[in-house]
Amino acid sequence: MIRKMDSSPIRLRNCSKTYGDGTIAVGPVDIEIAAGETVVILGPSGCGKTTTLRMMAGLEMPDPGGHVLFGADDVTRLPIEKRNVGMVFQSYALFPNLDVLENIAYGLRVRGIGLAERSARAREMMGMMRLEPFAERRIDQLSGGQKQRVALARALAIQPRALLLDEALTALDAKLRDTLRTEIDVLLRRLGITTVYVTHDQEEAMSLGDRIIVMDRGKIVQIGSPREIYHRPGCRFVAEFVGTMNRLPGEVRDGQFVTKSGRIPCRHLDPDCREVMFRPESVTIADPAECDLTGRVAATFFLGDRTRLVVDGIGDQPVIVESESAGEFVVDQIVHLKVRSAAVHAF
Amino acid sequence: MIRKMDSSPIRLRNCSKTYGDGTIAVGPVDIEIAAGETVVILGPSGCGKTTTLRMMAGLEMPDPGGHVLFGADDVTRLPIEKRNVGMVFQSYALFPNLDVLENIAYGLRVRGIGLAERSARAREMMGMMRLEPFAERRIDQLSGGQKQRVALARALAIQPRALLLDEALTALDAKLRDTLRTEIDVLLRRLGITTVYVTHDQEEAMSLGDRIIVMDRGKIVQIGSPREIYHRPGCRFVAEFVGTMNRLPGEVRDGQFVTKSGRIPCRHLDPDCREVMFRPESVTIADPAECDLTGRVAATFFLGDRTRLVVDGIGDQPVIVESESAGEFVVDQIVHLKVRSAAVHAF
Amino acid sequence: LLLITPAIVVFSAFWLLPIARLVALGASGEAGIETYLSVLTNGRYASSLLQTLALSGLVTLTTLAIAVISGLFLVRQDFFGRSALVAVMTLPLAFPGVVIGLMVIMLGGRQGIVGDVSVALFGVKTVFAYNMVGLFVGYVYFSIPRVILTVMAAAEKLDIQLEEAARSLGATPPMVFRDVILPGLQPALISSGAICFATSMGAFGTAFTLNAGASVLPMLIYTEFTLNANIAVAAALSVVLGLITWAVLALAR
Amino acid sequence: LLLITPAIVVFSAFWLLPIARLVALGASGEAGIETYLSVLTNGRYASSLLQTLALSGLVTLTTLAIAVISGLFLVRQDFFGRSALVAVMTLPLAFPGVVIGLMVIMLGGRQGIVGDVSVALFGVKTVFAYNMVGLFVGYVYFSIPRVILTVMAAAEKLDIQLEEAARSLGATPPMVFRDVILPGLQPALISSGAICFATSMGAFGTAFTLNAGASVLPMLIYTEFTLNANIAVAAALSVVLGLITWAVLALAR
Repeated sequence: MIRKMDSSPIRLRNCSKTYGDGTIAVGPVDIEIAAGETVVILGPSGCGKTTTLRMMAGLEMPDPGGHVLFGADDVTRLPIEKRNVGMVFQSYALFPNLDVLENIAYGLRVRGIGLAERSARAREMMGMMRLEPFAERRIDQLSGGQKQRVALARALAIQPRALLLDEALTALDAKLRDTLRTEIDVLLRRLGITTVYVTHDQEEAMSLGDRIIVMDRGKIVQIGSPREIYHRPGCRFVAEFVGTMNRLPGEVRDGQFVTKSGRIPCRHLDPDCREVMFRPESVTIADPAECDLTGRVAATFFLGDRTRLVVDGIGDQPVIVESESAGEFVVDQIVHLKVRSAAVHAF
Repeated sequence: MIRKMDSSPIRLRNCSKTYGDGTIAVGPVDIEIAAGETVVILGPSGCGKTTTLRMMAGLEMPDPGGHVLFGADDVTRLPIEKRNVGMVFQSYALFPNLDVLENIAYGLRVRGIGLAERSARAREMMGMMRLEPFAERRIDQLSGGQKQRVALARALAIQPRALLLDEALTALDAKLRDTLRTEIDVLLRRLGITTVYVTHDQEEAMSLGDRIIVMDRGKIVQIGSPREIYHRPGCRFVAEFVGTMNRLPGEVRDGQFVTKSGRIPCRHLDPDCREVMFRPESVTIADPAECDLTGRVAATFFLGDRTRLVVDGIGDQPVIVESESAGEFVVDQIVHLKVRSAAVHAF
Repeated sequence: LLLITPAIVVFSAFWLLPIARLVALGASGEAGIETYLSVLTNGRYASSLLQTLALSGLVTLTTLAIAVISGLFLVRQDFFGRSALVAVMTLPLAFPGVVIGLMVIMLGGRQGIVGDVSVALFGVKTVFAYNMVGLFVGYVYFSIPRVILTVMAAAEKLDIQLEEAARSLGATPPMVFRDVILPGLQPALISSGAICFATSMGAFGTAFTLNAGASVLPMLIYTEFTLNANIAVAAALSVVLGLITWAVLALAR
Repeated sequence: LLLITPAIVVFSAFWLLPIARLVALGASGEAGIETYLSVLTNGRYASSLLQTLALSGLVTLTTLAIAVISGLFLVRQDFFGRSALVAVMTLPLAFPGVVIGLMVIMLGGRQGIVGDVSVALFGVKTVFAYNMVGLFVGYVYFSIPRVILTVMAAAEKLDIQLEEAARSLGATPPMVFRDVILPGLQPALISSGAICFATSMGAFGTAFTLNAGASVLPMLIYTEFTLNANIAVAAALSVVLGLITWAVLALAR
């Protein structure tokens, strides 16, 4: 019973947002989102990602000169109640005085749709979200995951032109978040609805987005697929914000990056480069003969499927290495590391 | 300025806890923790792990017949204020009417230690936890991570015989939790203090514990090192609770486990076995020729350093596979899987 | 706990004794237990009771309406002088009923401001201080500050995201008010409304200063007790007043 | 917002006018502005003011002490009949000041229970209803339910983990009470204490029923206004009473 939804492309053109006290929440941004695409806006708190989403929703008006377009319609001046968008909030924002069914049917009720039809359509949504057993439950009798599904069902029940999610999974615990993420992702793809998802959690962004828009201090710093963002970060901020990055000071000499504890062969570096970055999984434990760097294990963390080593004595900060869980390491052991040179970044 | 602390071994002997209404929170348990050891009690909410910790602390009295021993002292009848244990709570439980320094010095103040000495000792703790710049801050001006460090400093300032942490990192966000976990782990090992850490987060348990005690419904179901727990789960509950597990129904025939979509060669299985379990990383993408199982990709999640595939059409539930991020997969692609047979579990 | 139980018993006794005595007194007159019945059927008593109920109900509704509108406005709008306005609105908190009564006289009494203005404008002197209108004005003036503070506290705790969610689902501002804001304020409105009603039922200072005679119940009780020495009726009236007020407060919880 | 501003101005005028008039009236007597001074220096007025202040302060402290102890006990202990006890403790909420006055008379008046008991035990009749002790008992009886509800609400919100943390650090139960519980209840104690004080300052019904004469301020105001027709003094006393109460309420915030 899942039908494709009619959904709009979304465009922000030259949208900025300055608050009354002069704070610039979002510098002018241009964003194009195709119909049916899932885009994640990722950034630390205060980077303007939520304000950007709220401009799309109609909860914030962009500064003069900015335009919000849903397909061919300029909706800049339209308040949210006329935009027909589905929103899911971090706090779920379910109506505590209504039960599950009434919550899901609320959007149909305010549209003046009769009780019979709106109940039928709400029950259809509940079927899709596996919520049938909870129809008459009060909101405070639901678990976090159930609330999240009700919020999503309520937003989808009005057949919105776009679905906007604001940190929708942040309040859940890790294991549940993982499960729901899979569930939501599969559902949204089947519905083919334009989705904008705001989060500060880079792991979530990686796994949900067709494309990721990384924001920092009110500006867009990179737009790309999860793979691009992860493997080819466009700037230092992205490199450090997404995933774990090791930093190593040193200097370029004879096509090698020379550090105090060894040298990494790297042909592609700028001769003025004073620092390189690389990810924990770009490092392998090597033989003393072919190693680049040598250090001492300060701590080991068994992560189930991997082991994380914290290695001292290489740079100013410990180097984080992740290896398959097979090997056993002990604290104070000397280890030899080899860095995959194609995966070395410098900014 | 870090000195080893004098710390006690802890023993629970035949400790159970029944509440007034007859609910048994903890069935009789026996636990031995060596001096200086870090033990994690892991389990889902309501499994009795917090009650067990509270019996160690002296906040709950075990049922008659139970004994709590700190080294040679039977402290069963001693209230918490006489036990000299350090406790860290999930909510931090910092005194909002005192500043950071006063919070840390509180335990010394109630012991009647003079202002000069207790300030000196509190400042020493603050140095160790890198909290010097915040001495005069009010508690509500601190970030979550700073609060956590103050709570730890306050608990350690009284030089406790043991440190008890109740979901101490749960309230922090993922990235900060990771950092603090490393920091706390390194510190506790240097101090050599007996530490009991309660959590429902298996990843946290894996990375912090010398040993893990897994509890379920008031009982201890397994005690072992993180590696043992992960690689040799003692029962079905542990296998499913710790890490991700795939389940596959089928039956044993000719030393192979036969499922509807293929067969896994496994010599060690009981002939009556009707279901096997294996972890996502025990599966590799294989050539059609040497594959065990064949399925269709339902969803892919790029996790930065890995890719998670959700594969349909193998068992009743989708099979989760994790592979190195190099490969690219698309939805609906047919994949062939090989399962490492030594990593197949059955209960 | 065993030591505390007798303490509680003694304490409760001290607490309940006067009430028990009051109830007993109500049945001690010549008419015995029928005094209670007479209080409800006798024209003078019954009409005072009804008037008090009607007045208190009207005061409560008016106060709630004004408090919701201005409370929401004060919490939601941030303008210059907002906190000054809040201070002004809650100023009558500082005045007891007697003084509120004086103020009503100054406003609507024989030498009152409203009278002066109405003489100047229409040549007719408007005097309302000494009838039910005066009581109504005084009670509302007395009640608004108390209710408005509760409403403002509740309005500050309203979850803005709920309103945004309702709007995203297509609800217009009046629908948002009906479906989200009013249900959100409901507990505060019920509890402060009940207290406002209870206070109005028992307001004595204002009524006395305005010389309201026997028109409201507390005045009637006082009159019966002190001037007519009709202790049984006074007690019976007290019990009835207490029961009604108690019922309203209990219902509100 | 532009439309609302004039509405606010008109409304504030209506709101402030009676108060302004009251202040002006206080300076309108023969002595002019010195009426205010005389109110503070004249023996009769000043002693009434001091007595009212002392009585209200004592009532507030007593009420807070009783409310903290019984509020904590009621919240922390779960025993059979707990909710019944809460209902009993808050029963006086339903009675207005006049009725509380009647109750005090029944308890400590000429035919009161305490008098009867003391005659039986010691042969001496104890009558306290008509002096300051009666007022004190009445006011405390009147205030406790209001304060206890606030204290219970605050006590329910106390973070038990804070107390456990203090104990884990070695604090004995009295230290926990001093360092954790009292600071946690402090905001509720300050605000409900201020309201209790304000209510006691203005309590009229109880005082009138107990025939307290000019011993407390609201009675004095009433007497000056109605019986002595000394409007300027009544107004000046009202303003002073209002100022003190307002200051206490403002400090509490």
